Amino acid sequence: MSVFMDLNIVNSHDKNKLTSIIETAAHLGYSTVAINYVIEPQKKKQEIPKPHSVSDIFEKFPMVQGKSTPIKVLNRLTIVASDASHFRPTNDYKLFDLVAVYPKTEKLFHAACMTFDVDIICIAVGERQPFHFKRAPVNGAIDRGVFFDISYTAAIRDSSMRRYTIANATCLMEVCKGKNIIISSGAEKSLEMRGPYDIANLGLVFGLSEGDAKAAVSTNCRSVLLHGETRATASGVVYTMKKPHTLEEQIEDKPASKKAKTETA
Amino acid sequence: MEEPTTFERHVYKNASVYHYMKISLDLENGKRSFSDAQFKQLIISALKELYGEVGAAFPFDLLKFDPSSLKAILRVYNKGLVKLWSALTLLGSYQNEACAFRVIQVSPFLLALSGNSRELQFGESLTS
Amino acid sequence: MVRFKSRYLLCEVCVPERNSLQLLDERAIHHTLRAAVNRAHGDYGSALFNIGVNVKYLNALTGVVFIRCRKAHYRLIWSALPFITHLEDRGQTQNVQCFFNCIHVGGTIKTSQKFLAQYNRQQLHRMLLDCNTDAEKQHVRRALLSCSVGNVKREEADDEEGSDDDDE
Amino acid sequence: MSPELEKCPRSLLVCEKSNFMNEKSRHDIHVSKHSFNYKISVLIPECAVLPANISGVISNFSPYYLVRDLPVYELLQEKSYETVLQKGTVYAVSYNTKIDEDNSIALLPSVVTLNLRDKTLAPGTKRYQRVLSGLKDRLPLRYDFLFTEHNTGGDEDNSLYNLLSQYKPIEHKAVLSHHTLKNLPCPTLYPSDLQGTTLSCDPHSFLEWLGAVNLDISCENAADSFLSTYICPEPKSSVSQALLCTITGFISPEDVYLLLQELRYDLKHCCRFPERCFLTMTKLYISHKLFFNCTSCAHRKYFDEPKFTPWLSLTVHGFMDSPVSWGATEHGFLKGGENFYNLVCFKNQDYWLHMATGAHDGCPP
Repeated sequence: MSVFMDLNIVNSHDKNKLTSIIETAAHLGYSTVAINYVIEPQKKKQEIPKPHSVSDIFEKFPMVQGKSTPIKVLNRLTIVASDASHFRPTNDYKLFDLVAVYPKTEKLFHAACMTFDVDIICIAVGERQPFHFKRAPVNGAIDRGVFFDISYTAAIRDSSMRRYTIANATCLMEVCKGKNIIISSGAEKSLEMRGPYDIANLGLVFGLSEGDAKAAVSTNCRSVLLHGETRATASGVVYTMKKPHTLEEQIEDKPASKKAKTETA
Repeated sequence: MEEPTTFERHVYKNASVYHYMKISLDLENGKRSFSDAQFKQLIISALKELYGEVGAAFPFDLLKFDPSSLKAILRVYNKGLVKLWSALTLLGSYQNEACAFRVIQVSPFLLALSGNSRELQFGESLTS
Repeated sequence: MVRFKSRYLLCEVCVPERNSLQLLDERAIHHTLRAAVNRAHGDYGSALFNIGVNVKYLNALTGVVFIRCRKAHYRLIWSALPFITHLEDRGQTQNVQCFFNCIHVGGTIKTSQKFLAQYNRQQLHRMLLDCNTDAEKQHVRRALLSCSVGNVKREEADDEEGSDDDDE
Repeated sequence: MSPELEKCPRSLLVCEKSNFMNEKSRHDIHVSKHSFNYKISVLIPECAVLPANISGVISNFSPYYLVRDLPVYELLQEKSYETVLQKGTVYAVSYNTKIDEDNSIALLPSVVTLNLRDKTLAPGTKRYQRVLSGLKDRLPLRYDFLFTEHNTGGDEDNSLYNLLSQYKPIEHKAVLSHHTLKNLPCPTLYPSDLQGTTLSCDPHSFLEWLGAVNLDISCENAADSFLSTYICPEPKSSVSQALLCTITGFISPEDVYLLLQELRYDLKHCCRFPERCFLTMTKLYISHKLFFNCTSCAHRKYFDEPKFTPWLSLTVHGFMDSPVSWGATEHGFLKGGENFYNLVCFKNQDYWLHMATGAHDGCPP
């Protein structure tokens, strides 16, 4: 049981576009979203961008539909790697809550599953997966708590990409048996977002079981966040205080409990 | 008058033949006019794209359609629920205009669609 | 390497004139199948077609094809076969009418092969009845003997050892 | 073809038939145990206006309160526990939490359900202290709550309201709306044939029809219609008018019971017992029996008209996000979160009860 999350909303320089997507996400019932910064070192030498501070996007975060809490926004970095040199974990990576890699070759896929310090491995959705998934690396990734990300926007945009998405996802499911999958949108506009229950249902088309499909938009995403936090806090040795967010709550709480005591006395 | 009836209890598991869906259609350029037949045809075309002629032949009913809000209630055989739902999910455009089906509620009981407690909202004016 | 359970569909391509069988090649069959699956089952069908379906064997003389597909999807592929009416290549309909008659579904290529041998023998027996001249009869008899009982027996023995070796 | 795509969520429907007068009848238990009710819908065939006694009962429904950002431990303070909770007339449920995503909290008479795990607590025990301090210091849970109290007459009974007054609860009243339907095709029901083998239609068809009436869905279709093939189940007849009345809010089971009683009397009797007392359910039984001896008829009832209704129906929808449905039976939310029951009351005091819950829920009692 966990809140619904969409860990892939494509970053845009157009702030209005971004806010409208995040507002839609909140309206559809997602409690957490991640803005995805994609860099492709292959195409051009790209600096690792500095993520926006999420508080710049909204003065007041939109409330999640049917809840009393505002939506939580995270930053995610995705590196499209076609060569081993493309993935260099530097301090720049640490500015992001989540780090993902999209390996283009079998060798890199193996490395990503077994060694790379990442939270998410992306699966091809707009083209045929150029290699077969093998059990050893996939199991390795599962053991390390790394998750595979399937984004569904390509499947909404175009018929042939839809075939690739379904085919690649089905292939992956046959190997990973539905474990460690997250389904995210990869949306670039708000009409490409779909509700969490819709995605849980779509998971069945990708070959997931009902429970695994719902986990792919909820509990598995939470595991990814925890993995991201442990990566940031030196393999989880210091993991007692969750986030400043909880601290605030505790501080807020104190006067209330005092008040309560005085009243009951 | 009939005699008072005797106690009887029956448990039906998965005996409902249908599932019911409450949906609405969002379009990029706001609302446009749809007839109920066009609306149903749009859903059939979504089914046909994803599941081919076999999928398009699967019967479902457009029980209710409100052209002003583009909201509708569908009835579908249990077996076709996942397919119909996923076809709605993956429909991305209508006549080159981006669109999205939003699924509001799904239930094996039509009666359940008339009482959605998630619709219970209190206006901000009441809360201040 | 991950191994998957497969199903082999043994089909007979039936054409109005036997000599048009010469036009068959594996690519044409593959395209025809792909188009039929796409028509019947849409993008979902095409996606499943793209994984694991291939034409394993084609005999352009008898019009027999082996289609291999994943066990999980074979019903979907199979159900599209009856809708094939023409050979297609790269989306273009060729002027060859045909239909696919699925004669056997097997779990291994061996069982399908065994079935095919028996099936062909049956066909020879049927042809024997239709023969008009002695020369023809002789010809068919010789063919029948060449796929002799001994050969088939040996194949059967092989088969039992190696049955269902495709399982993971 | 692709069997994994042809599965669908499980559904569960329990049907009972009995008679209100039957001593073993459990309708009162069923009603009283369905604690968190969101909406009531009443359908009375052959009735055009809402009977005054019904609207009277509805306007007397207890108000309910919305309190924002309430720490959970406040509900478990020893004082509130003893003064309010143990009396068992308070119902509280966390508002704006989703059962499949968040922890939801429902406060039942005498049982507190936290995150779907039952903890029966008694003040003073170590366990109680532990839970209380846990909720206070270690896990400062705060939720928006809806709560309602069954008003038993006395003034100080609003004590939960008083206790929580510092959190400024806002009072709400249940909203009533009703309208008359004309020329309604209507299935014929026979009390003895619950399963619909010969005389009536089967329960699923009946509930479907009732849903169609509630949602204003036309059933004038043919089997070959393009849009919809939905038709009214057979055997059917047409009623010239019917009253559909809905009440939304947070309604306590006691109020539902009062309404049910009122509807039954309207259905059964053409007189009104002046000193009817609805305070407790046991008393109801007494008033019931007294009723039989009463012969004076002071009221004109809607069914005095020649075409009186042979039945009426009462549907009660629970909160989809309530962690329990009946009593402490777990309720989950897979896709639809259905959690409702429907009572069909017949003139001879027979009734049918249909209870539906969601895909992974416990069976109704």
